[in-house]
Amino acid sequence: MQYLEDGQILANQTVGPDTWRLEIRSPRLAGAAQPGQFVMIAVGEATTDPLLRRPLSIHQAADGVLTLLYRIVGKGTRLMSRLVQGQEVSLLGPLGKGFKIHSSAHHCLVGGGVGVAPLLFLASAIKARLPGEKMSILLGGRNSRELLVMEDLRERAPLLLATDDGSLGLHGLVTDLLALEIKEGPATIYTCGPTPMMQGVARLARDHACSCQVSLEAVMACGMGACLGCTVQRPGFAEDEQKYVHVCKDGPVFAAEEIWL
Amino acid sequence: MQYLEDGQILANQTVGPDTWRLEIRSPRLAGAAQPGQFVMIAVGEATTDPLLRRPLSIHQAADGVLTLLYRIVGKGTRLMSRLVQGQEVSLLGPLGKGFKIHSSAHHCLVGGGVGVAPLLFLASAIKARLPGEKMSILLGGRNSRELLVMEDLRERAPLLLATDDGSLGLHGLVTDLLALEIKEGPATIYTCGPTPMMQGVARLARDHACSCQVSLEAVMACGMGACLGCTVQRPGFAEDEQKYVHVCKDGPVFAAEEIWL
Amino acid sequence: MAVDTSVKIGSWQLANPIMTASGTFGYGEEFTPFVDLSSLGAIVVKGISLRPRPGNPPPRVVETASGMLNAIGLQNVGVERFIAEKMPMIRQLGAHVVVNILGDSLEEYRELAARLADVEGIAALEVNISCPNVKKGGVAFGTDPLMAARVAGVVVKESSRPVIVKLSPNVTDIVLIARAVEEAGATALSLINTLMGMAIDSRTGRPKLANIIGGLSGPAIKPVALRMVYQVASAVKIPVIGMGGITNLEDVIEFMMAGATAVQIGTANFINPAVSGELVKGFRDYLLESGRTSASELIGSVRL
Amino acid sequence: MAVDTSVKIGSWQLANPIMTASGTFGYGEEFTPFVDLSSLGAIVVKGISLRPRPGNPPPRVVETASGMLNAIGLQNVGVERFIAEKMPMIRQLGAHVVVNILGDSLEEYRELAARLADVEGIAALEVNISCPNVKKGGVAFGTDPLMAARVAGVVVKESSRPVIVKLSPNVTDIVLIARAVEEAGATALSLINTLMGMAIDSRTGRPKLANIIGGLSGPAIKPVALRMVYQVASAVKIPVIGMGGITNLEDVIEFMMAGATAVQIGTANFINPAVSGELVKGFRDYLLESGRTSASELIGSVRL
Ligand SMILES: Cc1cc2nc3c(=O)[nH]c(=O)nc-3n(C[C@H](O)[C@H](O)[C@H](O)COP(=O)(O)OP(=O)(O)OC[C@H]3O[C@@H](n4cnc5c(N)ncnc54)[C@H](O)[C@@H]3O)c2cc1C
Ligand SMILES: Cc1cc2nc3c(=O)[nH]c(=O)nc-3n(C[C@H](O)[C@H](O)[C@H](O)COP(=O)(O)OP(=O)(O)OC[C@H]3O[C@@H](n4cnc5c(N)ncnc54)[C@H](O)[C@@H]3O)c2cc1C
Ligand SMILES: Cc1cc2nc3c(=O)[nH]c(=O)nc-3n(C[C@H](O)[C@H](O)[C@H](O)COP(=O)(O)O)c2cc1C
Ligand SMILES: Cc1cc2nc3c(=O)[nH]c(=O)nc-3n(C[C@H](O)[C@H](O)[C@H](O)COP(=O)(O)O)c2cc1C
Ligand code: FES
Ligand code: FES
Repeated sequence: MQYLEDGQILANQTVGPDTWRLEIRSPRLAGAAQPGQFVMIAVGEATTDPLLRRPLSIHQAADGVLTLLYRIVGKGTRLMSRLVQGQEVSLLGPLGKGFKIHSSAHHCLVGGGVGVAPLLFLASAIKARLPGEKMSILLGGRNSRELLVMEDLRERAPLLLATDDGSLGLHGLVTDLLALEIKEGPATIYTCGPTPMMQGVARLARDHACSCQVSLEAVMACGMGACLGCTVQRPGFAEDEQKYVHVCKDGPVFAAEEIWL
Repeated sequence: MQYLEDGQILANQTVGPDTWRLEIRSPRLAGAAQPGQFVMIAVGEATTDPLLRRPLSIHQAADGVLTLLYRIVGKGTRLMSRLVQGQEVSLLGPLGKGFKIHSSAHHCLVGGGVGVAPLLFLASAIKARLPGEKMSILLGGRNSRELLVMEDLRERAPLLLATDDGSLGLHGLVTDLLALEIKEGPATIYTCGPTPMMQGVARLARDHACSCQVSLEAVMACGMGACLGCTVQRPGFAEDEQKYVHVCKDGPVFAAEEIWL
Repeated sequence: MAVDTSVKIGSWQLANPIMTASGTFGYGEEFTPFVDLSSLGAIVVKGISLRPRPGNPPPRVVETASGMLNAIGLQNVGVERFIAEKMPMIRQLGAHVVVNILGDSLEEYRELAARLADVEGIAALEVNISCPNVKKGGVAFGTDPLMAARVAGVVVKESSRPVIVKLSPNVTDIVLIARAVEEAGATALSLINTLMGMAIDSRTGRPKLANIIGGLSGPAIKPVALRMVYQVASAVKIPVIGMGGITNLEDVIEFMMAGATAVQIGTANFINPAVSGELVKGFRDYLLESGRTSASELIGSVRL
Repeated sequence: MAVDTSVKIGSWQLANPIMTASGTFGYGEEFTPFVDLSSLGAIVVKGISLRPRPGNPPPRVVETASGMLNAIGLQNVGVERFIAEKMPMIRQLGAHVVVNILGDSLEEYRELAARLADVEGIAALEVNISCPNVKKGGVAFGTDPLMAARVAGVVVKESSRPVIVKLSPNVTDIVLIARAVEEAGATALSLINTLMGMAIDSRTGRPKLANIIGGLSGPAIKPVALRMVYQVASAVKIPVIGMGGITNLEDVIEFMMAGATAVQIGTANFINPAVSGELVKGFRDYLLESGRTSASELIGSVRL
């Protein structure tokens, strides 16, 4: 079930370079949310510019409170950063298909940049639903400042870090970390971040016969399957009927092999 | 000289039904302002809706502080009412031709509704420049709640009030008050308010051979004579060349006889 | 006090003038959590072609000032799957459905009309002769009075139902096209479709749409749409269905005052998926408060 | 590092591609507190006709979503008073001035061009064949390739200066008009003029403009303008001057990438009277930062 809910803002703070965390009391929406799903948030009130809602992953949903983690990249996210406690904001969601959570010898969550957003909610769910199962969270970024919400994540599972400049953790790519992890044995992989990173992760997964779920992005108008705007091309799938998927409805989480052959 | 100045908001409070007073630190603009002039204020930031600046009379200008008195009638003024202390707002002004102030046996300032806005600044100027000269301020409105900023005005000159429902002052029209005043002797009249009221005032002035200045409104795009949008028709002036005046440049203050024959 | 919100499009009586616009409401089902579809005057489904179409490569949509550009490329499941998979669900939801059709030849329009002729539960056809997103088809028909009339003609001939012809705004004289289509026997006209537009990313130097050119919709185009509805409604005798940037009740009233018998809500569904249902209620309340007894009093009531 | 911000329109070299649009910058003087007019590529003055025009009754302007409608009605002082009263001031301010002319007959265009031919200090003429505000004149010329070409022809014949023909966007195929005007000998094309639009006050039931229909400008129309500039620039050999909703540096870059040799700033002057001067500086800085050595590298550089 989806809801159109006016949430009440509890907090809106910066947690990293141009990155903010927004906490919203939104009981119905938070109650229905699953890890990997997203919301469409209305930015700017009483104006038609910006016009469209903005899609944001659900960073955490608990006790009627929805948390979003967003990076300021343009007009809408900049306006969001001006929201203050007590204000109301219209939310549409929860939307899309989230992560599939099954028992596994090792759950590997791989995040890059602000792509960690959905991983906190996912880690919380795995820990709650499959207590005792092995879980690792692998984070990558250009430098240490780009590694976000590490404390929150560490509470759920051990953290493994990699930075391009070596300022924190492994001096290299998060895929290097992953390679080491899955050498030790089979793992179920969940990833969200820049496309090149996710493609690297998917390749590793395929080579080691690990199941891998990826969380995609596309520019969206409606977020609910009505506009057919949020297409992603499936390379290799020549056939017209299968050429495209729609991120908002078929995803945003896909099995890697559905997208990249 | 006109300025484009980012003013700093000192206060923004409601002072009547849907009516607000906005105080802005804007030294250059406040320093140059004359009674009857107006500013174009930018409403809404980082958005193109609303697009245009909004014209507002200068309610008071002193010590580098500009005061505006505005009524919420639509999108832009609603956004203005959300401005808070410390925020910056872009101002363009001072614009237009204000009131001409000459020595007179009796200065009669006649205001209706939010039309009192420019009269406070005018009363202050008359009091300062022509100390000791007789001045009266006549206010009209539908009811007592529509009579605005009376305390501020009373500090400058005696107040005479009229309400349609008799809830305060004379049970009648402000023009009835004016008729009584000018029966006692010649007066210089300055008026701002609803057009029908100003036309009534102008008629009285003409009949008693009193000079009368009126402050007009028109929908404006630029406020500085560039768009030719703010036309007012001069009834009776058939001749093409004289058919229209432009409120932002020729006015907003006009000699009554320039507009209504 | 009783108030009559209904309007008539030919023989077809709508409970109210609020419809949803093609391509902005899917096939209806996505909106069931937010709107009682049966309460709407009608829903217009995404454009249907004879064969399925995959549509354009991404990116397909981009926001602009108070509007959006789309280059979906008329992706749709094709008429057969529409009839088999979508119509049953639509019937079951009790929606009054208008099927929007498009083709790239007179023949395709004829076949579509014929194929849909005896499908149960369709209230009317809307003929898209104006979609600006696909280079062939669409635009060519909608910008030439003769071709527009011929398309209207073949569909009218094959169809037992009201035929609404949807006009393109990307023309010099929309009244010319409207008159030609009226002569050809159309039951009603709907306008406007999107304005052709483009966006470039100044940082990358690339068009923001893979298709380079797309269709502009939303509040930005409302003044153009209202002008065209006014011009066309003043020039033809058949009903006009107005659309283009409608987001609230004031907009609905303005379009009806300009001469629209009904309106379609498009892009606004993306911003507030409940808006169409809210407008049905808001419209009824407005008629009551404004002391009107029927929706028809509003149509073309602009005071010049 | 040296960077060349200049662009050429025929034989005329502009110091930079930033111009102001006709009717949005008065005759320049109003903006002297905010802009050094001589620093601009050029200013285009309010449209001038043979005889003075009073313009339309009020209201003449109304705001719309991210745009505005205007029905000024081409109010202007007439060519004689323009030459006598305005030109001296413009010369004295050192502005590079383009005189925008309009008429309601070929003869009037010819007379205007002839009258202005030997007036000192005019850089170029811009021929408005597209103003949508006045029922006769303007629109008719701009929407018909033959008439457009004839107007261009007579002005080119009478004028020793570069002749810029300003196109109307209210046409089915703007490329057709552009090609016809190019053939007629125009030095350059400028586009777009305003889109015809309308607004109604739902409370009073009256049009918001006394003229009922007006011209839509501002960010709302930018996607349509950019599309037309792209289409025209790809189809003609003469320079194209782009405008329509330009408010910031990104917009300027997008129009030049789409193929514009220069741009005009219109409605944005109302929002920020200093914007044109700011863009001149911003443009130079942008070229430097983006490692370009000349403005010409930007023209038509969109990557498809
Ligand atoms: C399912 C989904 C989940 C997302 N989750 C998050 C999240 O948890 N945190 C977060 O910070 N961001 C997330 N995004 C991206 C986010 O939606 C965009 O960053 C945001 O919409 C930009 O809005 P804006 O107005 O600030 O930028 P705009 O002014 O709209 O655009 C600025 C730049 O951002 C790009 N952009 C715009 N929309 C998108 C988009 N949908 N996806 C990618 N780039 C875009 C534009 O191309 C442009 O380059 C998600 C996107 C999707 C589709
Ligand atoms: C020279 C001048 C001085 C003014 N001084 C004041 C003042 O001191 N205090 C004050 O409260 N108002 C004043 N006004 C009116 C004020 O400018 C408008 O109320 C305001 O622009 C409305 O903006 P909005 O976005 O809230 O309303 P909009 O959404 O723009 O419009 C809402 C309603 O207000 C009407 N409106 C819009 N603009 C104007 C306008 N310029 N004049 C009259 N009605 C308009 C519209 O027609 C519409 O009916 C002045 C106007 C002028 C021209
Ligand atoms: C994403 C999208 C898809 C559309 N698809 C179609 C379509 O398939 N057929 C059609 O006739 N119109 C289509 N349209 C046009 C709309 O039906 C409508 O005419 C236009 O958007 C103007 O209305 P609006 O401003 O309210 O959106 C589409 C519009 C959008 C935004
Ligand atoms: C108030 C106003 C007056 C205008 N007057 C003229 C004019 O006299 N001649 C002309 O060719 N264009 C005129 N225009 C059109 C502009 O020059 C420009 O083509 C159009 O506004 C689009 O640019 P913009 O969106 O940047 O404003 C006018 C526009 C406005 C807003
Ligand atoms: S965003 Fe509209 S269909 Fe996915
Ligand atoms: S508002 Fe532009 S000329 Fe007066």
